[in-house]
Amino acid sequence: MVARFKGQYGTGIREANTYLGQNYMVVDPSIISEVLRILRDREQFDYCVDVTAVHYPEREKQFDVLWILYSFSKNERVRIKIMIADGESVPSAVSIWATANWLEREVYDMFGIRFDGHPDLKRILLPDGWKGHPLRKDYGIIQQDQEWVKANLGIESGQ
Amino acid sequence: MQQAVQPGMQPVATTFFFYLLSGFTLLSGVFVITRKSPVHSALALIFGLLSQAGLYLMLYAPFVAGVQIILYAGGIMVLFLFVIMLVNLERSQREEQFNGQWVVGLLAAIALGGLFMTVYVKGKSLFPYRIAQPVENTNTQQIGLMLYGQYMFAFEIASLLLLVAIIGAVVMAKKRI
Amino acid sequence: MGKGQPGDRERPIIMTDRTMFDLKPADPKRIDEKYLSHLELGEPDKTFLDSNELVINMGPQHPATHGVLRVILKLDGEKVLGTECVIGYLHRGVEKIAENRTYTMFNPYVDRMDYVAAVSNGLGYCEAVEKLLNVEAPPRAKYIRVILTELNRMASHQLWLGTHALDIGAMTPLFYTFRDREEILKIFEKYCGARLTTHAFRIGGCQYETYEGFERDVIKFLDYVPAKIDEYEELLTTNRIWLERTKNVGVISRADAIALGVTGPVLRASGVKWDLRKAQPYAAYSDFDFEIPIGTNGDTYDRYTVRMEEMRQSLRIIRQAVEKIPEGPIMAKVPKVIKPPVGEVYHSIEAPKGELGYFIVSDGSTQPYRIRVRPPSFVNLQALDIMVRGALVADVIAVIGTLDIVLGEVDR
Amino acid sequence: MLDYITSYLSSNTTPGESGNVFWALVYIMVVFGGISVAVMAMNWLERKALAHFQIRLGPMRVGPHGLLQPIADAIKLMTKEDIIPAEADKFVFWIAPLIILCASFAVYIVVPFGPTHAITDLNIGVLFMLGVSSLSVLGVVMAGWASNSHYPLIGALRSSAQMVSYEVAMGMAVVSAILMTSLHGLGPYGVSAASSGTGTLSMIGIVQAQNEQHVWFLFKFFPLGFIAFGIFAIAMVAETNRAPFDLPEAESELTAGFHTEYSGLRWSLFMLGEYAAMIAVSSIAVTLWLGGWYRPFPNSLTGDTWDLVFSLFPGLVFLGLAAIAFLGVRRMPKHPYFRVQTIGLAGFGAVLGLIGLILFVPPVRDRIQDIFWFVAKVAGFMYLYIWYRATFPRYRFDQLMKVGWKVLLPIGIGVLILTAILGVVL
Repeated sequence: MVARFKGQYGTGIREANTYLGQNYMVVDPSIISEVLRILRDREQFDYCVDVTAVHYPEREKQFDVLWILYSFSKNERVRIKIMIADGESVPSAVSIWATANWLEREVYDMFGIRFDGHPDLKRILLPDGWKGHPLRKDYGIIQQDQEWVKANLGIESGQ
Repeated sequence: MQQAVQPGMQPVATTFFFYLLSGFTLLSGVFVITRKSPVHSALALIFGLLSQAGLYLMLYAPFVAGVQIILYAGGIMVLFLFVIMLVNLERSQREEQFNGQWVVGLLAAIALGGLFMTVYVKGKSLFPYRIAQPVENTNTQQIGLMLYGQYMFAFEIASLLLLVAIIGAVVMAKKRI
Repeated sequence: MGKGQPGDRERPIIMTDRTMFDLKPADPKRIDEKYLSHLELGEPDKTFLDSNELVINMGPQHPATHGVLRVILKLDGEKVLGTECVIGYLHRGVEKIAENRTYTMFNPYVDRMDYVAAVSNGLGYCEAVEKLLNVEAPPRAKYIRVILTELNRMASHQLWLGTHALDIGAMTPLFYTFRDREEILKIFEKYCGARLTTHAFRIGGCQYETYEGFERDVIKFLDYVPAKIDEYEELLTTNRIWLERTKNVGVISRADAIALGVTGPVLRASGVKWDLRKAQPYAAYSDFDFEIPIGTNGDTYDRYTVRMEEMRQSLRIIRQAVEKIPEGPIMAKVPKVIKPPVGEVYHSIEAPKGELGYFIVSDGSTQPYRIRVRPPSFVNLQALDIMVRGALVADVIAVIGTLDIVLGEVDR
Repeated sequence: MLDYITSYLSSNTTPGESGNVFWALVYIMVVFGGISVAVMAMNWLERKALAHFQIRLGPMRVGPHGLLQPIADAIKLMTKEDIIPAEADKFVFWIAPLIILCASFAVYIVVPFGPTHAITDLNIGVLFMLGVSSLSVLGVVMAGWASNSHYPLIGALRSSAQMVSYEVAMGMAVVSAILMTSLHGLGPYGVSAASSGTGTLSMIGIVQAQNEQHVWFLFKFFPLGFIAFGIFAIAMVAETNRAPFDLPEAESELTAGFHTEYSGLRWSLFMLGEYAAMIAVSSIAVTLWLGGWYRPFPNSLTGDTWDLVFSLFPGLVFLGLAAIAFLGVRRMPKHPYFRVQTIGLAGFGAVLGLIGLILFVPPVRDRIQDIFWFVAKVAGFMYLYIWYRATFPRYRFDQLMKVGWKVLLPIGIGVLILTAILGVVL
């Protein structure tokens, strides 16, 4: 399957190998939406298990955005990864899998990565007025948005 | 089977009950007009109807009293209350309760008063002399006989009319059923 | 409809127009409208007397939402036009905490997510880390894990049945199911000291050897329960009103189910024959034979029958596991301080609610660099909007019940 | 004055019928007092029976086996603060529970506990009963409206719509029962058949008609009587907002229906009204279909031996209850804490035993027969209510209306027509 993709996109596919028996593919952000669409249609990865992100502050392309896909017919799992810098936006996969709607909203909520084309991109777990994205490495674990807590709950801090 | 009306049946129409019930009816009539909130006047109307049912009982007409309770108090008044509650009546509450034409009101009151006075003064002579003789069998059977006997035709027409009314109501409130 | 103030205040017709606890004098209509603005909801069709379209707030403290879930319903009279779930009231930032705890310290946190099926969470996490360490749990540990996880699935389904029937109005099943669930919790308590958040497994195997009466208790339970399940079925399966309330309510088609990523009994009720225990067997599931029950038209009744059949299948698995449990060590050789090599792994198991996945990225230190938990309830809840469109308010309650969501897992 | 009182004792008609105001008042006191005690007992029975259905014990703490629980509830409700919502309509808020209470108690005027044991024998008995039971809808609507908040209002509108639609179905069933009173299958025109008696609306008349025709209306024209009874049973449950039809109080959607804003004594009036309505409606069912105060098989198992056997029943029932109480005493744990409870239970058992013995005394035994059988049948219905509540889930509102209009009503009309045809043809 990897060979077919390499043939089609050449340099677009950065790296594809398996680690501990789980194959994953690193793709260039520009062609990510077609790759996902092909994966769903031609390769029958019809079930998008998860959309998530990992933050590497020291790298210049800070964020890894991952799609974990699974195909019922081939009983196979694959991970597609792209690397984007802070502030870049990612094409949304909602049109491909409806399940991506809330998953992408959570990634935006936690990392601040914008997904353009998403019908209703706003915070899902944290209250709307909350500032900052907790799962970024620079967001301290005890730091907490004092100002929102003071304004809404009228207390000094959550601790 | 017990007879319809035992001879020993004491007259129910003791004067005390008569004045009590007619007093209630008049009182509730007044309340219906004067109350500010529509629900209160609806309640007064219900109370008035119930006391009227009591009056019917005294005239040996239990069937009419029963029907009065079921139809008027139980059925129609419930619909009144439904309408009053569902339709938002705030604006009407704030309007001036008694509008300008008190002159016409006064004239009507005087005319009605005159009528009452003549009846009161002349007394019996105005009406042909008939006393309410006890009926031979129970009131319900009599009504049943007449309803399905002599007035069969009118009864059918009325039911037809009701049917049309129901269908009209359904069409009016129909969404895309 | 309410009584007008003497002043000229226009009274909006919504449930929470005068919330006493509204800290900010924000206009309640604006908040709810903002949530629903994006949904392209059909305008309520105007009848002769124009119907009043209502926005109801099935608030966080509602008897029928399992935990703190707020559903904003846009109603046309009684029919639901559209819904918007507002979640996050129980968000404790588990993934952020994971980045500041070592692997073994994070283990108890995992039980607190889906507190109803805590044992399965623990199993998923331990197996994911074992995969990272490239370590295999010994066979006896695997068998103990299978027994406890299937018991936990049984308990979770029993709790689901009790509360689901209560929402629809039948009070008696609740007491039957909780009486039987008590037996399972007793076994957990004897084994690992805790009833709900059990923390039964360790990375590399199990902490405790089974107490000497373990097999006897489990077998006594296995003989005792099948008759009880028939009792539940007797009460509900052929109950006219139960059928009326659940037949083709909250229907989700096979294609929608797959597109929405719904998993577990909800997916199987729509006819997809897929169970991780069969598709990608883990922890000794390959040694047992059991069927996967599936439904046909994906309505509440099918989900009910699927889960009831799953309870029976779990009993079959436990019986086989108890008979064939091997002797031997219960803990693999795992270093005191766990420092997995650099790399990332995704491992998922079949939790009672659906596919529960752990994506762990390690940077070689003792603390995980990133742990992402893929919660089945969070994704299943997303399907609520599709299932409830056009239904009535009473059905929203039934559908929330049948999705079997636990808010601890949805909000993490 | 004295002879005015004693004169009634000789005449064998109901006090109301004989115009004897004094005895009518006495009867009213007895019946209403009896009903309130029955409501308290029903409250206890409901909680205990429901609990035992659900394999739990129910109230055990207040008095032996929770026997004093209803009293404790009553005191609690009386002492509770009686809140009236701020913008509620004071007058309507105050009068709503009263209307419901009066409506449900007014039905007892016509309920015949015995040939002469009814407050009065209106010759439009059944009609009066239907009329008064439709009055309680007013109370419900007013309660919902007066508490001036959305959930009670919607609850009130729903429950009144439910009550109105099931009243129609109930009316159909009742009419078919009344038809049976006159149609012996003999006279060509039932109504005017001069032969053995004319159709009657009076409750006592209906029961006597059943006795004369040697058949309970439940079994008359075999399937029809049963179906009519079935429709009435379902409609009566819906009429009192109970069991599968208790949608207005469905906790899962609307908080507690029309009596959400009520509290304290006012709320207990609603409960009293609901239980009284339940007892009233089931006593009507007993009168119309199960042969009022006659003992089972009055005609087939005749002869004095059978009379004797059946007359012993009341005594036996009370002795049985006393035995259960003493069994409870024996099984009470020996711990001193339970001493008071054991003594209480033993006392209660003794009282029951005493009543049982008194009931064996011949003069008392004959007089008590009628009332006992009537009350026993009504108690059977009460148990049915509780059984419904334990097993059935709740209907959704549109299904509820569908059953009311599309199922019960057509069958009701069908039964009515068939009864008429059978009556004339047979």
